[in-house]
Amino acid sequence: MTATTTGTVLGPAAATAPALEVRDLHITYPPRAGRGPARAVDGVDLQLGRGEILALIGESGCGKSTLARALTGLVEPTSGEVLCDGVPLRYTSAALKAHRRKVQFVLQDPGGALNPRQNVFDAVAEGPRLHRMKDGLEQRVHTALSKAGLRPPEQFLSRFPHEMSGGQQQRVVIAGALALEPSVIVADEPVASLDASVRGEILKLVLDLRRDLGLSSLVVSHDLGLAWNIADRVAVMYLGRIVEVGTVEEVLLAPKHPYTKALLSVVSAQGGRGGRSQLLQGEPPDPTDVPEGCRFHPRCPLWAGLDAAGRAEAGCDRRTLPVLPAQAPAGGGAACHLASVS
Amino acid sequence: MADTIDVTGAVAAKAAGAPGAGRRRGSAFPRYLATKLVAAAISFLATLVIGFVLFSLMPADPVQSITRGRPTSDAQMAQLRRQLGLDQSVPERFFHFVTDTVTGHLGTSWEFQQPVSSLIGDRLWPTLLLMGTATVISVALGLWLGVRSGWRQGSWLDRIATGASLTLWSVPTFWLGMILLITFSVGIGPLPGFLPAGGMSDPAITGGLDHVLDVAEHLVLPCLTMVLVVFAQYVAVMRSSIIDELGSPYLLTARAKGLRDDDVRRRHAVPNALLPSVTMIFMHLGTVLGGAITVETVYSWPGLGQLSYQALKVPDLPLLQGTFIVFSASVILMNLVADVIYRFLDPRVRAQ
Amino acid sequence: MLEVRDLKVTYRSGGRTVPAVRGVDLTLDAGQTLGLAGESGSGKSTLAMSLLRLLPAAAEVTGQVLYQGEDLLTAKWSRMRAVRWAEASVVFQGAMTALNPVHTIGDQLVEPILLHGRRAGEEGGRTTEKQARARAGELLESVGVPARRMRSYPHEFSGGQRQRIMIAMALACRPNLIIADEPTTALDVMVQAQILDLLSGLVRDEGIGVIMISHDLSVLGQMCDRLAVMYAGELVESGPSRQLLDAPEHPYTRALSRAFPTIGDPASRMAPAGLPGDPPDPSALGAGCPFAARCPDVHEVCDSTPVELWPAGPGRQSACLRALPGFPNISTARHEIEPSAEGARS
Amino acid sequence: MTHHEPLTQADPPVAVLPSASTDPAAAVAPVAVKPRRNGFGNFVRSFVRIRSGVAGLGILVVFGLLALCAPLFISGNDLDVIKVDGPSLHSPTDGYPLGTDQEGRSILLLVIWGARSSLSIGLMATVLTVVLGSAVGLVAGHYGGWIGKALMHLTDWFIALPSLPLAISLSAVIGQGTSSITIAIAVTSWSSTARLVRAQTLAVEAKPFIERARALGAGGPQVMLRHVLPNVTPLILVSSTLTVASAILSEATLTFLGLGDPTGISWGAMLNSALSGGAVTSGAWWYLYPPGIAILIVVLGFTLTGRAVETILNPRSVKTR
Amino acid sequence: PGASADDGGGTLRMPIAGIGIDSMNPFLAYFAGSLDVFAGIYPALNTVEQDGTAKPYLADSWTTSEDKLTWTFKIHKGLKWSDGKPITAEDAAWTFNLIMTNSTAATANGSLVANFASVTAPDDTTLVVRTKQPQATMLAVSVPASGIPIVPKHIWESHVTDLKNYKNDSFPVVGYGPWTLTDYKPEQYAKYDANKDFVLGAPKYDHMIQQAFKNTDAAVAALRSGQLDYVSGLNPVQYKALKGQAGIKAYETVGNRWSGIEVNGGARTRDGKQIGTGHPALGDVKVREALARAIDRATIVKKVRDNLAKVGASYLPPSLPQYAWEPSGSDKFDYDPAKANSVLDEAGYKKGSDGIRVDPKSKRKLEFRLGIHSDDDADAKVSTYLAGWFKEIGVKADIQAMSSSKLNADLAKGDWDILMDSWSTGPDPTYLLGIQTCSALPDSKGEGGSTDSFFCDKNYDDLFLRQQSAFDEKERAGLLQQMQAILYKANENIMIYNANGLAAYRTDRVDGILTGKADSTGAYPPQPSLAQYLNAAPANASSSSGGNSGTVIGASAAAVVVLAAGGVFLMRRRSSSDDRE
Ligand SMILES: Nc1ncnc2c1ncn2[C@@H]1O[C@H](COP(=O)(O)OP(=O)(O)OP(=O)(O)O)[C@@H](O)[C@H]1O
Ligand SMILES: Nc1ncnc2c1ncn2[C@@H]1O[C@H](COP(=O)(O)OP(=O)(O)OP(=O)(O)O)[C@@H](O)[C@H]1O
Ligand SMILES: [Mg+2]
Ligand SMILES: [Mg+2]
Repeated sequence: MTATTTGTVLGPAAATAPALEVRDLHITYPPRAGRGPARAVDGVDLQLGRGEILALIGESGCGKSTLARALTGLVEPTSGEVLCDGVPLRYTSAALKAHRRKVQFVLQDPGGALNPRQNVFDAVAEGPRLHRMKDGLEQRVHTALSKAGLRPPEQFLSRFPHEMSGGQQQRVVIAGALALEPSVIVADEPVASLDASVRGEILKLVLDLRRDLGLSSLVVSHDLGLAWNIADRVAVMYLGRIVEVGTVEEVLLAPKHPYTKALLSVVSAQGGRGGRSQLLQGEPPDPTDVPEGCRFHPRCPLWAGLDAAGRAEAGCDRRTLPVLPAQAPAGGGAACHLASVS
Repeated sequence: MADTIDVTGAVAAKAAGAPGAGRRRGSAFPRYLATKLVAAAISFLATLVIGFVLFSLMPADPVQSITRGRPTSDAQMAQLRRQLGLDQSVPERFFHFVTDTVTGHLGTSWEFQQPVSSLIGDRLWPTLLLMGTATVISVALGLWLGVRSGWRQGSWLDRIATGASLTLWSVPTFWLGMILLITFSVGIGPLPGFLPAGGMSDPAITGGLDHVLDVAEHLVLPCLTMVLVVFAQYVAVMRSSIIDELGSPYLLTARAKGLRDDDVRRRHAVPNALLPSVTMIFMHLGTVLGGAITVETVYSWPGLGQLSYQALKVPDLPLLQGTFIVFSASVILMNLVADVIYRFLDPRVRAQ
Repeated sequence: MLEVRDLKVTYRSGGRTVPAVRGVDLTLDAGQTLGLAGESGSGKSTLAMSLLRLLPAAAEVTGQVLYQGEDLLTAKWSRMRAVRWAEASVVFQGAMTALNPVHTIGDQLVEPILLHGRRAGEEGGRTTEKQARARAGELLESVGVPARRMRSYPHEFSGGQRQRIMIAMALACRPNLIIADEPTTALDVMVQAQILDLLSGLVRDEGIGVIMISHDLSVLGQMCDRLAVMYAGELVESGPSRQLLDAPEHPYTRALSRAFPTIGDPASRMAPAGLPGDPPDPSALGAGCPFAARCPDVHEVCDSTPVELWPAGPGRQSACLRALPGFPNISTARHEIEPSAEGARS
Repeated sequence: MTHHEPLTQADPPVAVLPSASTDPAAAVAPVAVKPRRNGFGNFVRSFVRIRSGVAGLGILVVFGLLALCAPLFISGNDLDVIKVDGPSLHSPTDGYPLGTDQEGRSILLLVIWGARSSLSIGLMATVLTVVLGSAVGLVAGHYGGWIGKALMHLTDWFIALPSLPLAISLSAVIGQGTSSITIAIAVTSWSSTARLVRAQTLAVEAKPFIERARALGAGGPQVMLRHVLPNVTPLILVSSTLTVASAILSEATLTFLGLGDPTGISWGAMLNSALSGGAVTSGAWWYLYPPGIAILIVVLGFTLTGRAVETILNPRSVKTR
Repeated sequence: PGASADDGGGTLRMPIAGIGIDSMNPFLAYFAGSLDVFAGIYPALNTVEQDGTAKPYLADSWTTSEDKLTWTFKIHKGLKWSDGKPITAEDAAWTFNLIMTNSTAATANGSLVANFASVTAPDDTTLVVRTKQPQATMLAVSVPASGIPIVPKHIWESHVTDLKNYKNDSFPVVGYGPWTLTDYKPEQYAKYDANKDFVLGAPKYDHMIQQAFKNTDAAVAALRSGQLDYVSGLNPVQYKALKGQAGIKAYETVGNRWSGIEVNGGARTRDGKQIGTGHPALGDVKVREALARAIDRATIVKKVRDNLAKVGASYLPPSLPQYAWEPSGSDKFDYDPAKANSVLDEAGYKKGSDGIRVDPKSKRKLEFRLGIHSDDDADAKVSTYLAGWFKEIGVKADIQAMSSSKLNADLAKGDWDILMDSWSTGPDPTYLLGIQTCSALPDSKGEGGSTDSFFCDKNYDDLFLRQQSAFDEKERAGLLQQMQAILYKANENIMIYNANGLAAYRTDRVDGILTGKADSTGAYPPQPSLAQYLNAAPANASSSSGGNSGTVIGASAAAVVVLAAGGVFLMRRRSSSDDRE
């Protein structure tokens, strides 16, 4: 059982409030042809501290992108709230606009994220223009481009997306976000579509931005190695919930949740250096059909290893788990009935 | 997720209008059919509204049209007006119009003084014969050429087929008809014409096989005209469908399996390319129907197209309205058929 | 079993030529697994597809592909078709699209079995439809898909299942060689691991030779005996996988292997490893080492001297001058390259 | 269902490059020396390579110039029935290279003059069609909800309506003449443009750059104007080229059926009077061929041009009509 | 396909007349095609000769009572319907009575019996018609084609209740005439067998086939290729083209139609209320005179009709020579633009800066709508000439093409200035003259009426009444001529030309077609059928047979098969030799 120290801070002063926070967030997509509603995010508490880099890890379809979109106000939660500097986000267009100045979003596919008919200057200047920051627009664009590592900026201003490599495109996207001088960057799989050799450079940029500008970042990924490379803390997501959260060292070196463990075993086996990978059985989960009790139990190796009596006692298939609190206790928190058992 | 995007996209497009209820399995086909039927019925109703607005509310006084050139007394005119329901209010007239149409009463032709439905009934068969033959031939020819030329883009066959179909598409149907008529029926220079100049049969020839042959002979020119103009569309549709399929990885798989090129095309590319083509083919039937008007006019083919042309000349509004409704209804029907066929052809939609 | 000699592939499109593979030599013994790594556009797929002459007509292929001594590039098409699938089959990158959406997977499995029936039937008689179906069922079961699902269509399966069906299909005619082009790229880590597990089990049991392509060195490392790394259409390094991963000779291989950090390795904590610069454009390559532009240890001669694969230890080769024993030891590179600033180069 | 690849994928993945430079700097940073791709220049270069497209454009230029300059070399007297004095329905002779019609007017001049009305009706109808179709398509694509749904159903329904009977009925009801033909053509053809634009709008709206724009703070209108419209416009242009082709054909057909301006001079009207005047019987081929061939050539010109432009913008799919 | 000349007398093949057959029901149909059919298969009381005199048909003779109100017809004895039942006076009486009492039956020919008080058949051979007023036109009431066809009572009795929907399509149709209708397919053909016992002489063919051709060009092509023996209704170009061709005789017949313009001289109701939107200046007879003088009719005859027409003047067409009238001397409104201009100048219509005259009273420009029938290409052509000439006299004509229904609706409401129009007439001109009487104006509510140009003139109406009971042909002709003079002077109906009928036949197939000349000796146009049916005979020349459908089809099929086989072979070869991908 997880410890239940709640880290809820009541009426925090803006300065001490986390840069970004979600409370009991639920997002359900309306049903689509032949399917029920998809509970993409199904109860998440999460905080992103100032200057912190948080990695959100999970397999495809677990709701990472949805959560990231909710943080930038692109998706309206079904219930729960998103707080920025301790202030709940309202979904009026003015409030959203203001929110998006502070919290910027970087998408997975930089090629697609740039309008093929806009050159670099227009792409980067788009944000400031939308927010009517007309003064010194060129200077602002130049600065943003330099900060994103496109130096000298003049060289790139008139290029179109297809005239640049994937890494450069991603830098343009990041520059576009930086041009608004945000305090938080939410990056959805920023390197997934980039070549392996370019990946490191972009990750370095994230670190540099924190060092130079104090930016907080939430980086979404399916890659545990990325977390190890740059993150302070990791949150592991499974089927709409955070199942384990903690510092990188806590989670990646001493995982508590069987899901995290399985993931780690697979990754280290692939590196060709670790032991046997512990394969999970079954198909990736389906948010339109969330299992009773612990949502991981149908694939859980611990549960599979239990005999009938053990199962009855553990009750993973009946007992609903509480939402994992945003502020995990020291040593990290895991949402598992059996975490202590293992 | 990514793998299902195109599939669900296609499904969503096809099943648009079918609100996805929470149900997951069960009576999929009847429900699909029902939604399609409802949609078709709504389309038909909309067509009726258009038909009514167009024809029943126009300013010209039908009574004047009917009686022009015929000695008519004022009493007769008043009675006509009553018969035509012109003394009723607009909603009343619309209600009667809808109920009449649905029960197969399309009014009385001003020109022919006969029920429109029986006029249309008389001319349905010749049109069906012409359109059916022309469609079958042009679909077969068009698809065959389309597959061949799409499969080998840039080959001589492709260039000829594309060039010919583009050129023929650019030809006004009626003009092509006139040219063919001159060439094969009137004769040019020393070459005598040898095909009939018009009509559907030679009334002097009666009985069984002779009659069939005679009708076939009369069918040659109108049918040829239709085919020449229409097959281009099928070539284009099929060609681009095939080209769309060309890059598909499953074709590479088929090749890697050691299949001959012909088999890759026949067994793998064509069935996939047919899917979009089927819908297009049925959608093009509307255009083909339109072509019937000019072709039948040029060749005096006693069908619906010619009937609309006659109605247009007067204009005989009830008759024009009747042919319009019949044309539209048949297109709506064809689209319904297309939806159903599509469903049987495409397993992705079928499973829906 | 398979020997590739000086293979060159050039794409021609609209007056432009793209040299996608620029002279590659490879050998593969029966039952051996070879991993082919390299980033996007380096010519991996082109190389693989050229082995079975599956490239589009726009590709011009020269060199030799000797399969059991027979040059496939000059073989008759009928012979080529006989080799395909029966001798060498392919598992494609996207199983979602590599299966024909309008045929049941049963039909698709049965198709090559019937086609190459004479071989599969062993006794020399043609395989009957029934036998083929039975074999297809077995194959499906062996990859963990219930045989009763033969009548299902591809879209009714999940991505992982489809990839497994693709693998079953590749095994259908008991080939000697399987070419697997990024068989797991689009899949989740967990599913990816399942597939790799399955694949390595099957080929090991049947003694099938495998060429496996990936951009992820660590995935290949788990699966393959030998690795070969491609850069801009050329092999830059090859050797036994463990050695290659642990002690890469070529700076590109080094960068590639560091791009996938080992969790728990303090060296990579808060220090993502990158390689400045952009992947090369194959249609605009100069005379020298194609990697020179991004190389952290570049030497003057690298810009002008074509670099060949040099032996670099037992069973290893590397296309770096520095791998040469007699290479002059120059301490400073020509350019001082500012980290993380690819734009600064020009 | 027409499947249109989104235009953004149409851009070639690798930019057209000059041959490898010997300049070492070029080898070091190939990307940096790429000339700034001049979108239009590039377009022209690709267009020139498509021979059929060039031929098509050539045809259009020739006919366009002829139509525009016609008043310079054709005076009213040449076409005024009470002024001309040529022989009636005469085969080509000196002075009348294509012969004369029944009133003794030169067929050549009539065909040239006819280009004016055929082209202008075709273009007018296209403008109407494109404006109407694009507006409906954009709105239907951008706004989901019932507005979008309703517009979509309306569009699909219109597509299904047989166009010639509808056009005939329309012009029979609103009366003969040029403007009613124009309206009839627009009313019957806007729907395919709308469907195309709608599909394209949906495709563009699904692109990540739309989401990025929204994340940067853009609202609906800004997204529409800055991102959707520019990306849909090329397609609208292509489709309008093809629309002109079919509009000219429709014009000819409707006029031939007697729905046009019976006293006007257009190709369809010429064919109408050729047929009703008995040109077919009397073997007056010079009255029958020129207008028909003119229609053919101009329609072909528009089609070829449209297809060429489409091939460049979207090499994967050559559009079907 | 050629005429099946094997079975004796052969087959006469012609197109269905006019634009076709609207109905086979003689009470409803009024298309020329239908009337033509009825002329062949239903009898009439009498026929009319080419010179306009009445001749016997069913009735051998007729007498009139003193008071001119009672007509007694003696019906020929011993005639039998095609089903063998005798034809009696009762059949005729029943037919007339049905039309008089049943509004549906009156659809086509109601007006012909409007003046009838009663029709009785005291015995099988006597028919007595009593009229309300003396009726000089009695011998035009039941004539072939333009009059009332008499139907067999025993067949039609049972269809009275459903007359509107009765298609009369059980073949052979019971009737009497030179032909018996044996088959009919709408829009395709009508087939007949000859009645060898026909009272006026048996047809010389055994069979007749009328085929539907929607455009004359197709019919002409069929004539040329030998599928047809006879075609009428040609246009000048077709006529010219056939004229020089060997084996074909093209000929003109005298015109029975006027083409011209109607001018709205002031639309009003019967009680004199002004209606509509007509231009006030057109109420001025001077303006109308100027218009009449501005039209160069001879040029139109030459250019539009290729001289195959008569320059128009009188209201009645030249096919009625007995009523002919021509303007003479100073009364003649000849083409004279100068005179027209001076007439307008004198009347105070000054030219504005744009060259268009202005009406001094209403201050409106002389800018007139010129309505034309959109389906009539002659209208379109003539109107462009008119517009040109009107411009010369400072009058602007705005050509508006309209469908007939719109045109007619506008006409009835008086919403027009100038309209192009065209009327034809049968042997009796009463109806044509009647639409110019005051009683044809709409009623006080602006409804009803059959007026053609809102013409209304007291003297004209008097003359119209008098001619109706003028039993003396000479006297009646004089009255009709006076009426035409009144119409001519008013210039509300300006005649432009009377087109000649144009027809052609194959001399190698047919003989004895009445061709005549384009004057009063020509065949009487509205009634060609009966005369032609009876006169036409197979030509002696061996009837050449146009291609044989069997061989043509066989040959084409063979060609297709060979081509397909060749194609398949080529494909096969190609695919086996070049199977790379
Ligand atoms: N617009 C939508 N409508 C309906 N369902 C959606 C929508 N977007 C996402 N989903 C569903 O919600 C679930 C979570 O999606 P999300 O994109 O957040 O996953 P993810 O973790 O980012 O996956 P990936 O790694 O594939 O990007 C998925 O099952 C998906 O099918
Ligand atoms: N059909 C083609 N026509 C022209 N160029 C092509 C074609 N196919 C591939 N290329 C080019 O050849 C080069 C090698 O492509 P290839 O697909 O072999 O790379 P890859 O290593 O498999 O990349 P990825 O990891 O993205 O699959 C690339 O630059 C690509 O742009
Ligand atoms: Mg995602
Ligand atoms: Mg590849």
